[in-house]
Amino acid sequence: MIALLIRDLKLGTRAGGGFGLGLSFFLIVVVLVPFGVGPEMGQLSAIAPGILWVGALLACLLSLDRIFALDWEDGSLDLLATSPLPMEGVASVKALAHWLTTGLPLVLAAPVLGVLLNLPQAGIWPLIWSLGLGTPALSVIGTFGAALTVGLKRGGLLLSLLVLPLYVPTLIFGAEVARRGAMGMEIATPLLMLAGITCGTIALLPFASAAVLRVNLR
Amino acid sequence: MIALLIRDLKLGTRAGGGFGLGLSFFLIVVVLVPFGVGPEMGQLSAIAPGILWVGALLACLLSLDRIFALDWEDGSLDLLATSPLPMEGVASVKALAHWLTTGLPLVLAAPVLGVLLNLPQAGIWPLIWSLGLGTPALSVIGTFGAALTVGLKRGGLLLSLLVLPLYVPTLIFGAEVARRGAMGMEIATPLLMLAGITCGTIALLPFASAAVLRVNLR
Amino acid sequence: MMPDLGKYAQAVLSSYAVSIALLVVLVAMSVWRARKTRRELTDIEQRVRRDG
Amino acid sequence: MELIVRDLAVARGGVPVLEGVGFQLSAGAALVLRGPNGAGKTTLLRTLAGLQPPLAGHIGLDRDAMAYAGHADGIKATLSVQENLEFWARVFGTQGVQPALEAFNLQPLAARAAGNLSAGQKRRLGLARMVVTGRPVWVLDEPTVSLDVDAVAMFASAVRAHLAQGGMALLATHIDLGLAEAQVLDVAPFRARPPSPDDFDGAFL
Amino acid sequence: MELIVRDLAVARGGVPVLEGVGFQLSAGAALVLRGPNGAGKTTLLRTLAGLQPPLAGHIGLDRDAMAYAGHADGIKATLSVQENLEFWARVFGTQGVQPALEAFNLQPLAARAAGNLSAGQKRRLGLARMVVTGRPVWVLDEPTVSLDVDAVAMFASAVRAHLAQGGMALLATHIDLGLAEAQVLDVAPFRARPPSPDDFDGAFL
Amino acid sequence: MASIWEYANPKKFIETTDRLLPWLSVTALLCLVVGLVWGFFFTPDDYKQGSTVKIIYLHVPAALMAINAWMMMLVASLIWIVRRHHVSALAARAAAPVGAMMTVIALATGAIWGQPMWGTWWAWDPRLTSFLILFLFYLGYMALWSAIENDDTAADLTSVLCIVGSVFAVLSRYAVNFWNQGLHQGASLSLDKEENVADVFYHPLLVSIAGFVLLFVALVFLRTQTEIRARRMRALIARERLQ
Ligand code: HEM
Ligand SMILES: Nc1ncnc2c1ncn2[C@@H]1O[C@H](COP(=O)(O)OP(=O)(O)OP(=O)(O)O)[C@@H](O)[C@H]1O
Ligand SMILES: Nc1ncnc2c1ncn2[C@@H]1O[C@H](COP(=O)(O)OP(=O)(O)OP(=O)(O)O)[C@@H](O)[C@H]1O
Ligand SMILES: [Mg+2]
Ligand SMILES: [Mg+2]
Repeated sequence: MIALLIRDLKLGTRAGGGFGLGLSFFLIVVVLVPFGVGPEMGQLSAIAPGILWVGALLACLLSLDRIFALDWEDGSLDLLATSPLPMEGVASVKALAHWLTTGLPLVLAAPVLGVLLNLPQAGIWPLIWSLGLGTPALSVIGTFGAALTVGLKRGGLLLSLLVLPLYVPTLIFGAEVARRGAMGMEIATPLLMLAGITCGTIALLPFASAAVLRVNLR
Repeated sequence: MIALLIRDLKLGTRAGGGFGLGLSFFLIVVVLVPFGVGPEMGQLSAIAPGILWVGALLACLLSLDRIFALDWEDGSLDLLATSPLPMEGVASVKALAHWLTTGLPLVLAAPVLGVLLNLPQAGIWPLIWSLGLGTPALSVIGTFGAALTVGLKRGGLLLSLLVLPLYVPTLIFGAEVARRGAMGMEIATPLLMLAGITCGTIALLPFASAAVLRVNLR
Repeated sequence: MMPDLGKYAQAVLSSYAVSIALLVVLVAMSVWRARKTRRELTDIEQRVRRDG
Repeated sequence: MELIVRDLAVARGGVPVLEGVGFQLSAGAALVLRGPNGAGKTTLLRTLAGLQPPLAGHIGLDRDAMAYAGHADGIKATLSVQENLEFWARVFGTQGVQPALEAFNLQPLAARAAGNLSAGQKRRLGLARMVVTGRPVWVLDEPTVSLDVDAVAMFASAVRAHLAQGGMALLATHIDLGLAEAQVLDVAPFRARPPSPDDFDGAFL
Repeated sequence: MELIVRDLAVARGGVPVLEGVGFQLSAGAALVLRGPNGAGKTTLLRTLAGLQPPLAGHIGLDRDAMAYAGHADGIKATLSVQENLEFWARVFGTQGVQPALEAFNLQPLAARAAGNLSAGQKRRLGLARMVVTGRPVWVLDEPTVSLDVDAVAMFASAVRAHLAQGGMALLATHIDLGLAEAQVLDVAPFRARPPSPDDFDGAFL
Repeated sequence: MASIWEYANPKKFIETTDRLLPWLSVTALLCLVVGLVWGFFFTPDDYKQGSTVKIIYLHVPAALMAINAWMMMLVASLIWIVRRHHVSALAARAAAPVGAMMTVIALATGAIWGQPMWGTWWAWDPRLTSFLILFLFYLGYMALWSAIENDDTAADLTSVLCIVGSVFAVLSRYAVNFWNQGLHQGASLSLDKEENVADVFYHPLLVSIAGFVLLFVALVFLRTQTEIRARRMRALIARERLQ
């Protein structure tokens, strides 16, 4: 399992591995939004937490199809399925690797990009907390979606369509934490809900992902 | 050329052709934003034109890699290159087909989705105008990006990164038209600029796309 | 005969029109596809029986 | 009409693969390219078909006279066999796909979606496309891959019919096609010599 | 240890491909599967390796005893040869990739990025993985594709060494491997008969 | 009485539903016409909502069926996963477009109703929002079915998606509730007589709901037949290839 994690991280960070692409996409979305909605600082600062969350979510989303597709194409997935690793373990490790290469950088970059959108000072820590707690759920749910569409040609857009509705609860609670934080309100309740969702998905979804992967390998 | 257009439209609308996926993605982005920024109608209505434009742009963006990738994978692109069709023609037709299967539906769906974001009544026609004029430019620019990255494995995210900066001028003027329209202001100037960009890209970019395609086929 | 719908006539009528149109489309599509597949299946079954 | 190739050098991925290739082919004749894996047959054919520029040398015929068929067939899975062929007929401005269907015994499959064909049937569809192009010079890269014996014979007779009408054919293949009349060119002797490492220019070698 | 397969039926894409397959393989023996293209060799091997469930029948050995190598090698282009092998060694919980490197003469290439290998070298790397798994039953699908003569001999001796240690090997191949001692099973006779079209149930046939 | 699973045999299913379908469609049509005509022509205006109350005869049945269709798909998916009866997987597939269309009708009539009542076409009310999410689930479900070639694989994957999606749909419902307290009516069809709408509105509504239910059942039967035939067609074509 650790071997798989290390390999995935190595592959992610070597040339063409896609590390940083999610981050750049995040950056670009955050930069595009002011072009779209206009440059007034007051308005931007009001929507900043929401936009940051939506941007992070989209960046996450677009890197999902790499989770299994490359291993599927070169046959590694078949070999992993016949290896001693349980499929559930493979799915979990893949999700973890995805989070480490995509989610974690997003969490770290978010405060910096928050400045671009004039995010209030008070909102920075809640933003980091909410993203830090929420992005693991995004990775795990996304791994499930990637497992569903592995083997489909150009499944990318379909993957987005399948995964996005699943992202809704995470997004709502996460953005709520960030928004309340930015307004200086109390954030314990949504944060707790967010933590609950993350724990629940981490505990249960890998089983669904593994089942789906097995079906897809047949 | 017409044969190619008809074939691409047929392929796009048959099963698995991806027609409608761009539309669904647009829908999803528009739905996600309120979850992020909160449900107050006043605020939503203020950012509605911008969000609609960014959403349309992202939906366009994500369907770009289908433009050439499928033809590349099954060898059709090689065969088209050795056919009597000029490469410039192929690039233009591909862009047109992309617009018809992605851009046009977005234009038609935008007013409906505007309702979700509480877009002011006055803003509907300017929105349609700006998208109708702007999305062809998005398709043509995107075709250029797709031509650049054809043949790269999982070039999707890279493609997004390359194309997004190129989309910025279109986005600025397009969103400006929609925003001014929603506020009941005069829209002639940005609309003219938008039209200029569209005409310019349509007239010139297919040559660049064709050149890049030829290089990629070598 | 037509009931007086008052100032909301447009809303009521359009919602009836939209819904009934959508239902008709759904039913028509279903029936059309049912007919089509039934026909195609008969063709193929005949061909398969003939060719063994 | 005649295809004269003189002193052709071709490169793949920036590395010269073949050099000094020359041959001459007149109307009604076929040329079979042979050579081990990786020798450069595909590269040579792609260059002749105009998909990539030659490093050096001269190809004495317009690329508009050539029709190319590579490793991949360019078949659209969701279109039917007939629709696939008709598309290419329209692109090449010819009429009627019946002869092509007949030449490769595809009529029984004409209405089938091309994605549901077996590998060999797909290949036959890919070859039928050549008939539809109406071009005089066929450039074929391993045309008989995944064909069974009958289909190879079908292919050979299609090529013969094409030659009889004054066409030409260039084929790269590893197997025996039963085209006894064809000339054979082994590309192995034309393998490019690695340039001297002192020659620090152009390709930085 | 013994591999007993009885009355196995396998399907691909929902269509039964082979049925009634049975054989018996004891420690130290090898079985070569033969049959025309599309006969179902790949499907049979995938079923044995546990990648897909059989339609019917019995496989008398745990899938944990098997190591599978398919058409694709699962090689990561950006990792070096050594890193690729070490990864699989850790996954299978074995130590030391040196014997595997030696068996396929890969030491000179150990530090090379796997993406820069030629097709034959890649295949050798894929086969070296089998040595690394340490599993008793090798299930190999066309292992010698794109190998040259020397490499085929290398492969045959690796298989022999494995058998000598009490292992087993199941291979599907079209060529002669020089493994004279291996049993041969032609899968063509086991081809599944198409079910009667009147049987309107289960898979709708 | 034979086991209910007998109807999981495709041939038996087609025979049975062929016998039922004419009756079903006629009663469905009858109920719909009676319910809607009664509702449209012979009910008084509400003192608060005026004539817009007539929209309820479309809006509520459609909303109910939108949810129930998903429920039915969930049950069918579970049956497929546990007992692997092909017909149930195909029935789930057949129900999805019907459910999606019901969702669209509920959304459309709701939006049209909202314009005079709330002064806006759309508000991010929890009930409305969760309906929109339900619609997205329908879209994804149908897209996944049509993207996969192998029928059994598609059935397995969509079933898992349906189950996981149901869990997340419920989660979303709570999240949305937390996120925004809404404008929308509470449940008025509850068994508690006090809370119910007045009888004048109630009776035609029941007839209309019955019409929608019957229509749904009839459509699902018909479409399941179609899916069975299409499936058999693909099997026969595959069989031809086998020879
Ligand atoms: C797009 C907007 C709307 C959507 C998606 C929507 C959705 C729903 C749903 C899901 C139900 C629940 C059915 C049930 O569980 O019984 C419902 C019931 C109902 N809706 Fe709406 N609705 C919308 C707008 C409106 C508007 C604008 C009104 C009127 C002002 C309205 C009035 C009602 C009433 C009276 C019921 C019946 C309540 C009940 O019996 O439970 N709806 N709607
Ligand atoms: N995409 C590529 N990038 C770089 N080098 C390549 C590429 N494709 C092939 N080569 C190299 O170019 C050389 C010539 O390849 P080519 O495909 O022309 O050989 P071939 O004679 O057609 O072989 P085969 O009989 O296997 O088809 C080979 O040595 C190969 O390693
Ligand atoms: N993905 C697939 N979906 C549906 N049918 C398939 C699929 N792959 C293969 N088949 C069919 O299943 C049958 C068995 O294929 P299989 O790959 O097992 O053959 P094989 O004996 O390995 O052939 P080869 O010698 O070409 O490798 C073939 O008739 C083929 O048409
Ligand atoms: Mg070649
Ligand atoms: Mg095989």
